[in-house]
Amino acid sequence: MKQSAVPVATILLALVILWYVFAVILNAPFQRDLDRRANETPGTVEFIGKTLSQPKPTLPAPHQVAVNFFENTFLRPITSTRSLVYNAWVTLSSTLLGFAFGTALGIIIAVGIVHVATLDRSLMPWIIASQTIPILAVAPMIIVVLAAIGVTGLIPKAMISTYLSFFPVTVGMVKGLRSPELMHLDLMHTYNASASQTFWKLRVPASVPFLFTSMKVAVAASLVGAIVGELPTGAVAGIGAKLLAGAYYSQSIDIWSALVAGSVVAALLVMVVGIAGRIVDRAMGGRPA
Amino acid sequence: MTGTSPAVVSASKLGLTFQTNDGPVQALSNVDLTIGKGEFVSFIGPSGCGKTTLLRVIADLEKPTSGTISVNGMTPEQAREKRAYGYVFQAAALFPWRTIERNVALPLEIIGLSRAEQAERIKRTMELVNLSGFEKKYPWQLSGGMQQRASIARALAFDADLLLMDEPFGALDEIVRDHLNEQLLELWERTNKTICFVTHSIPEAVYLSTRIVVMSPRPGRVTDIIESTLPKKRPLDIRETPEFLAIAARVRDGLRAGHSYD
Amino acid sequence: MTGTSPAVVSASKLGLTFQTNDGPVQALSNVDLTIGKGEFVSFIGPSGCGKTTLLRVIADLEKPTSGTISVNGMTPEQAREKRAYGYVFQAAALFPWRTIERNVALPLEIIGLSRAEQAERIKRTMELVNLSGFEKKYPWQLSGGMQQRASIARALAFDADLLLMDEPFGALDEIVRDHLNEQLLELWERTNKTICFVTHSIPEAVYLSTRIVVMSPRPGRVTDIIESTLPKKRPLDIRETPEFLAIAARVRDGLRAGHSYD
Amino acid sequence: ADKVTLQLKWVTQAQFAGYYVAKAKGFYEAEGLDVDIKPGGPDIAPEQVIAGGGADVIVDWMGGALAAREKGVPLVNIAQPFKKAGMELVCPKDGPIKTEADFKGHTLGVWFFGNEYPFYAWMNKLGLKTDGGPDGVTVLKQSFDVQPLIQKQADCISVMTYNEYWQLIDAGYKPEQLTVFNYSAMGNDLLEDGLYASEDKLKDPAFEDKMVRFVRASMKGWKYAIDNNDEAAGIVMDNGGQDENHQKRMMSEIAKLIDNADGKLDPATYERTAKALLDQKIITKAPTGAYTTAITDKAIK
Amino acid sequence: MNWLKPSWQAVLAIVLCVAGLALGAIAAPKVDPLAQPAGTLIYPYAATNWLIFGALLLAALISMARMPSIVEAVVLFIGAHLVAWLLIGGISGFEGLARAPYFLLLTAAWLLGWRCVAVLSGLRPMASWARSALRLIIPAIFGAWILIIWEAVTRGAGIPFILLPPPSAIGARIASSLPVLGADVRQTIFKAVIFGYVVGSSAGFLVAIAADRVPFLRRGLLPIGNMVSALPIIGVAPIMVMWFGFDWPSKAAVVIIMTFFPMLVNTVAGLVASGHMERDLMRTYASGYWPTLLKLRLPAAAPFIFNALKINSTLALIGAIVAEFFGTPVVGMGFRISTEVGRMNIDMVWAEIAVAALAGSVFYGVVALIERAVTFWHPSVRGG
Ligand SMILES: Nc1ncnc2c1ncn2[C@@H]1O[C@H](COP(=O)(O)OP(=O)(O)OP(=O)(O)O)[C@@H](O)[C@H]1O
Ligand SMILES: Nc1ncnc2c1ncn2[C@@H]1O[C@H](COP(=O)(O)OP(=O)(O)OP(=O)(O)O)[C@@H](O)[C@H]1O
Ligand SMILES: Cc1ncc(C[n+]2csc(CCO)c2C)c(N)n1
Ligand SMILES: [Mg+2]
Ligand SMILES: [Mg+2]
Repeated sequence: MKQSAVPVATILLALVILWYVFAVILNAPFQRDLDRRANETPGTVEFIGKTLSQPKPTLPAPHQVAVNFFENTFLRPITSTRSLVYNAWVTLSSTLLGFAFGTALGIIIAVGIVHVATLDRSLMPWIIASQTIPILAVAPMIIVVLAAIGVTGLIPKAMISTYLSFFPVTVGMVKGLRSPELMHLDLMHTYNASASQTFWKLRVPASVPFLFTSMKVAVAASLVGAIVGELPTGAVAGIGAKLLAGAYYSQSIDIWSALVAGSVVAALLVMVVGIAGRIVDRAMGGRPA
Repeated sequence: MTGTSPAVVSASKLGLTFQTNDGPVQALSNVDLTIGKGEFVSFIGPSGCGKTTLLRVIADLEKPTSGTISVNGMTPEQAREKRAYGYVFQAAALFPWRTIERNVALPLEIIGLSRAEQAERIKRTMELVNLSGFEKKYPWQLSGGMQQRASIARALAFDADLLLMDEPFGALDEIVRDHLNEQLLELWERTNKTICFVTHSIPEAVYLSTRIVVMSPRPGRVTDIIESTLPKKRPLDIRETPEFLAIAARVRDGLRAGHSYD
Repeated sequence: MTGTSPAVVSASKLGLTFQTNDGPVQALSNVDLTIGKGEFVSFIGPSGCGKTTLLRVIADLEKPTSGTISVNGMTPEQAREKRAYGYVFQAAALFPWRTIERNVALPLEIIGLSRAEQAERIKRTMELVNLSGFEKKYPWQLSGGMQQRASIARALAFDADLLLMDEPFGALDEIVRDHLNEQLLELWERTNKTICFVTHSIPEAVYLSTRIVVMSPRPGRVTDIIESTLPKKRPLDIRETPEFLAIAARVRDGLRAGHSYD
Repeated sequence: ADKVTLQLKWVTQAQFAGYYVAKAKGFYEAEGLDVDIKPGGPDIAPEQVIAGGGADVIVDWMGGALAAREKGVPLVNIAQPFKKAGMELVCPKDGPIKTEADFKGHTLGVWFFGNEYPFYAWMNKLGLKTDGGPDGVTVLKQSFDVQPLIQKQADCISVMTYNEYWQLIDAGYKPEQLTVFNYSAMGNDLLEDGLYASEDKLKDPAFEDKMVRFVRASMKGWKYAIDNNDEAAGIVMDNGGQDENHQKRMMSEIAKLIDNADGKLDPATYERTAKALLDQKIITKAPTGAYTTAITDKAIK
Repeated sequence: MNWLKPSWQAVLAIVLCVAGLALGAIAAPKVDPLAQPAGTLIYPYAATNWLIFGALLLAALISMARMPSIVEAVVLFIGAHLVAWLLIGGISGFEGLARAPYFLLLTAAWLLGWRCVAVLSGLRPMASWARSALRLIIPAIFGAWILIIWEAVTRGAGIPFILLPPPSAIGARIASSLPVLGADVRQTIFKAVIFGYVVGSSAGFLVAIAADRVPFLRRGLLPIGNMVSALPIIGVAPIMVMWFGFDWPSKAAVVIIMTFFPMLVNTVAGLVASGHMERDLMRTYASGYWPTLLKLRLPAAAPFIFNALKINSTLALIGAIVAEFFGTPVVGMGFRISTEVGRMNIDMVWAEIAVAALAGSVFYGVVALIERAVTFWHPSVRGG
C-alpha cells in the first residue's frame, strides 16, 4: 500500500499534465470563436488562461473539476442533495445490493451449468443472448413495469446492477469450477464423494482465483448498472442523476466531477474486492509469488 | 490363484485403448487376472506398460474398452460407490489450499467421521509416515518425499479393505522405504487387507508380495505371474536369503524379457 | 576435494531458513562443499533433509540466508544468467500445451537454436531416453515414468556444462534405470560435464559418483563425504565387486546415522 | 382526497411549473386531490407509463400521443396548456445558413424520441431529402445539449425557446448572432405539452370528475406561475430543478407559450398536427376521438 | 407397475390440466361485432377445447409408459407443442380475455416441454451427427418455450402492445425491415463494435503486460486502471461524441473504454496463474522476460484472457448500442431503438434487440470455439 503512493502520484501527475494540454487544445476553438465574436485578440498566455476558465468548457481543466469536486464533497452537508458524498452513497447502496444479488445469481447459475447437463446445454446460449440486450433500452420498461406492480426505490436500480454483474461471475465461475486438476477430481471420485462434497472441498477452492477476478469486473459493472438505473427513475439522486443534470445544462464541470466521484467509488470497490481476494488467498495457504 | 478366498478383483480379457490426437494407443490388452481376499499383489513392468492404467480401471477411473472386470463381485463403479478401496496416486495430488493435516482429513470428512475420530486417525497415520510436526504446513512447504508420505497417510487414514498403491515409495530413501515396507506388511497382516501395489523396485516387490505380476509394454500385457513362496512373517533380512534372491532373479528375467533394450 | 581442477561449486557455511506460517524451518545449516570441474557428485539423505534445497541454492532458485556460495567463480545468479547449468526437477514440470517434442525444444528455442539443430538434438535425446514415437503426444497422455524421461531429455538437450539432477530416475524401473545410468556415465565421461545428482538409491549413487555427499535432516547438514575409489570406466557388473559393496555399506551407515528411525 | 399520478415528459424544470405550483400552493388540495408528480427523463416514455398503469394522466406531445393511440393505448387529450410550440432551429450567423434556401448539403441537429416530426414535416414542405445525399440535408441525432453547435459538428441545431436557446446565449452567442427558425412562427408547429388520459378510464364519471378538478387546479397553477415568475421558479427549484436563474428565465419564456391559461385545445391546430403526422406516416389513418373538450369546458367556465 | 415410469413434470401437468377442466372456459366470450342480432356472443375454443385437453392428457400419460427415450421425447414434443399451438391460435381475436385455465394449460404444456428437454439431455447417442443435432435441438426447444410463453402471456393477458409486443409481431417486423436492420448492423457492429472490441481488449492486455513488466507501473497504473472501470457509459458517451464526432468513432471509443477493464483485470490475474516449478524452470534457462511471457505465462493465462474476451463480446455490443443513444447519424441499432421507442414502435425496438442478441451469441460462440482450440490442454476443456 505504502509503496504505491509514489507511483500512483507520478502517474496521476502525468495524467493531469496531459489533461491540461488537452483542455487547452479542446477548448481553444470555442474560445477563438468567442474572442472573434467579441472582437478581442488576447495574448497567448491570456488566451490559455481563458481556455482553462470557461464556465462550460468542452473539457474542463483539472483545477476546475477539483474545485467543484471539493466544494460538493466537503463544503456541503452530506445530507444535501447537492453533496457528492450523498449522491455517491445513493449510488453505492444500489450498487452493493445489485452486486450482492448479481454475484449470488452468477454463482448459482454457474453451479447449475457445471452440475446439470440440461442447463449446460439449454441455458448458456440464452444467458449470452440476454446479455446483448442493451439495458438502457429495456431499463425504462423494466422500471415502468415494476412501478406498475408497486416496486420502486432501490430494488429496480439494483436489478439493473444485478443484470449487468451476474454475467462476468457466471462466465468466470463456470471456468473456475471446471478448473480443478483431473487428478484431484479422480481422487474425490475414489472417495465416492458426493457432488456437493466435490463442490465444496475441491471445485470451490480451485475456483477462487477466477471468482475474485470475476467479482472485480462484476462490481465495476454493477456500479455502471446503478448509474444507468438512476436515469429512468427520474434521476432524483445519485451519481447518474448528477451526470444527467449536468448534461441537460451542458455543465461539463459538474459532469466531470460526478465522473471523478464515480471513478473513485469504482476504484475503491475494486480495491476492496482485491483485498478480500488477497485475504482469502492468504487464508488458503497461498504461496507468495 | 488359490481359489479358496473369494476374488476381490477379477479381470478377463481386459483391454483399453486411448484415442489420442495422433492415433489410438493400446494401453492394456487381454489382461486376465484374479486377486483373492488378503492377497498382496505387486505389479512391476517397464515404464509406460500400463500399470497405472490397470489400477485406474480397477478403481473405475478409466473404463475398459474390451473385456470384463469385477471388484468384490460388483462392477468397479458399484465398488467405488461402496468405497471399497483407497488409492495412492503416482503423484501426491495434495490440495494446495489445505494443510497437510487437513489433506489427510479430506477422506475422513467425506465419509463423515467425527472430529475426534478424525484427529485420532490423523495423528496415527502421520506418525506412521513420520510426518509429525508438519501437520500445519502447506504442501508446497514440504519436500517431494514428504508430500508422497502425506498422500500415503491420507490413503491409510481412509482405511478401506482394498488398497491400490501406485509407486507409493518412489521418492523415498532406502531407510524410510524399508521402514514403511515393514509398517505396510505389518498393517496388511493385522488387517487382512487386499493390496495392489505398483513398484519399480524388484526387491521391494519380492519382499512385500504374495504374488508378483510382471507386465510388458505396448500393448500392456501380463507376461508372468510369480507366486511368492516366502512365509507371511518377513523380517527385513529375509532379503538376503537364497529363496528371496531366486524369486528376485525370476522377476528380473521376466522384466528383461518384456523390455526393448538389450 | 582434489584442488587441481577449478571449483565449479563452492559453498561455505551455507545456511537457509524458510519462514513459514508456523515458525521458521531450517532447511540447510553450515554446509561446506567444493565441487570440482568434471566431478560427479551424488547427494543422498533422508527425505526432507535439504537435498533439493541445496540444489536450488546452487541454481539460484533460492537465496541462502547465511554463508556464501559461488558457481564457476561467480554468484549463482550470474552463473544462471550465463546458462551455466541444466536442471532436472523432482517433478517433470512439462508444459501441458506443448507436445513432448516441443517441451524438449523449449530450452533450445530460448537459447535461439536453429530449427534444424533443434530437430537434431530432440531426436538424439528422445532416443536416449527411449521415447521415440511419443514426440507428438501431450504430457497428460504419458505415464509417470515417461514424463520423467521427457524432462530428462529436455535437460540433456539443453547441454550445459553443469547438470543439476534431482532424483531424475525415481519413477523408472530397474532396467530403464540401469540403461540410463550407463548412458549418463557415458555422456559424463565423453563431455567432462560436472554433475550434481540427488538420489535415494545407494547403489545408484555409488555406481555413478566420484563423490557421495551424505546429508542428515533438520537442519540439513552434510554428515559425510565419501570419495569413490572406483575407476572411471564402470561396467554394470562393477556393482557386484567387494570394493563397490564396501562403499555402499559406508554410505548406508552414514545414512542410517542421520536417521531418526532405529 | 382522490389520488392522481401525473407523469411528466421531462425532468423537473419550469416547463412544468404550473403543476408544481398547483401542488405547492394547495390548489390540488383545495379540489380534494392528492397529486403525485413523477418527473420524466430522456428515456421515459410517458405513453408506456400510462399503459402500464403507472400514471393517471401524462404530459405529452401530440405526436407521441397519437402514435400510441394507434398502437392500442387509447390516449385522449383532455387539456392543452401550451398553445404554441417552443421548438426552433438555430444557426449561427457566421455559419453557412442564413435562410431556408441554404440548407441543402448541410448538417442539422434534430431531436428524436418523438420530437422529430415537426422537423421532418418542414423538410417535406421544403422538398429536401434527409438521407444525407448532396441534394438533401444530413441529419444528426442531437443529444440533450447544444454541444454540436459549439463543436461545429452541425450547422444548425434544435433548441427550445425556453431552454437550450439560453444555453447558447450563456455560451457566449449574442441573440443577434443567431438565425432562428421558429416552428410556430413558420406555421409548422405541432402541438407540444398537453395533458392526456386514457379513454377507457374517462368513461368512468368519477374519473372524469377527478380530471376536471385536476385540470382546473393545474390551470390555476399555471396562471399563478405566470403572474409570479420568480416564486414559480423557486417552487421548481424546491422540487429538484437545477440552476435558479435558468429556471426564472425558462418560466418567463414558458409564459409566452401558455397564452391565456385556459387549457383549451384549438381544433384548427389539432387538425394541422394530425394532418402533418398523417403525411409523414407516423400514423396511418386520421384519428377519431383523440381529444375531448368536455373536461376543459367543465373546468374553465 | 413395471410399465409405468412416472415423472413429476407429467404428473403435475395432469394435475394442472384437471384443475383447468374444473375451472371452466379457457377464455371469456366476446360480443361479435359483425353478427346480425347485435350483442350476439361468440365463444373462443369452441372447436378445439376438447382437443387441447385430450392432447395434453394423452401426451402426459403416454410419456409415463416405459418405452425408448427417443419415442418418449417425440411424444412429449408433439403433445406440448400441439397444445401450445392450439392455445395461441385460439386466443387470436380474444386477446386479453384469457381466464385461469388458459394459463394452467400453458403451464402444463410447458412442463411437458421441460420433460422433453430433460429426456433429450439424458440421451447419449453414439453417432456424432446425432450428438451435434442434440446440441442444437436442446437449446432450441428451450428458446422456443421462452417465445411460446411470451406470446401466449402477452396475448392471453392482453398486455399493451407498447409495453411488450408478442414475438410474432416482432418476427413480422424483422421480416419486413431487413434492409433497415442490415444498415443498422453494418453501422453499429461492423464499424463500432468490432473496432472497439479489438482496440479495447488489446489495450487492456497491453496495459496489463506493461504493469507486469514495470513494477513502477504496476503500482501506479493498476489503481488508475480500476478507475476506468466505472466510467459510466452515459457519462462518457457524450464526451466521446464531443471529442470524436457523432459518427461511429465515438461509439468505438465507448466500446474501448468498456472492454478495457475486464481484459486488464483478467490478464493481470492470468499472469500469476503459472506454476512455481514452471517459472523456476524458465529461470534455470535464464529465460528473459519476453520468452518467459510468451512461452509460459501467456499460455497459462489463456483461460483468464478468454474469459475477458467472452465477457467483452457482449459488453462491446451493449456499449455501442447505448452510446448511440446520445448523438448519432440517423442509422445504427442504438439510434433505432431510442427513436422507435419515441414513436411507440416497440416491435421495432425488440426486432433490434433480437438482432443484437443473435449477433452477440454468434460473437460469443466464435470466441468460445477459439478458446476450445487454444486452451485444449486446460482441465476445463479436457473434461472436468
Ligand atoms: N490419458 C491418456 N491418453 C492417452 N494415452 C495414455 C493416457 N494415459 C496413459 N496413456 C498411455 O498408456 C500407456 C500406459 O500408461 P500407464 O500410465 O498405465 O503406464 P505405467 O505402467 O503406469 O508407467 P510408469 O511406470 O511410467 O508410470 C502409455 O503408453 C501412455 O502413453
Ligand atoms: N518453500 C518452502 N517453505 C518452507 N519450507 C520448505 C520449503 N521448501 C522446503 N521446505 C522445508 O525444507 C526442508 C528440506 O526440503 P527439501 O525439499 O530440500 O528436502 P529433500 O532433501 O529434497 O527431500 P526429498 O528427498 O523428500 O525430496 C523440508 O523440511 C521442507 O519442509
Ligand atoms: C432526448 C431529448 N429529446 C428532446 C429534447 C428536447 N426537449 C427539451 S425540453 C423537452 C420537453 C418537451 O416537453 C424536450 C422534448 C431534449 N433536450 N432531449
Ligand atoms: Mg504409472
Ligand atoms: Mg527433494
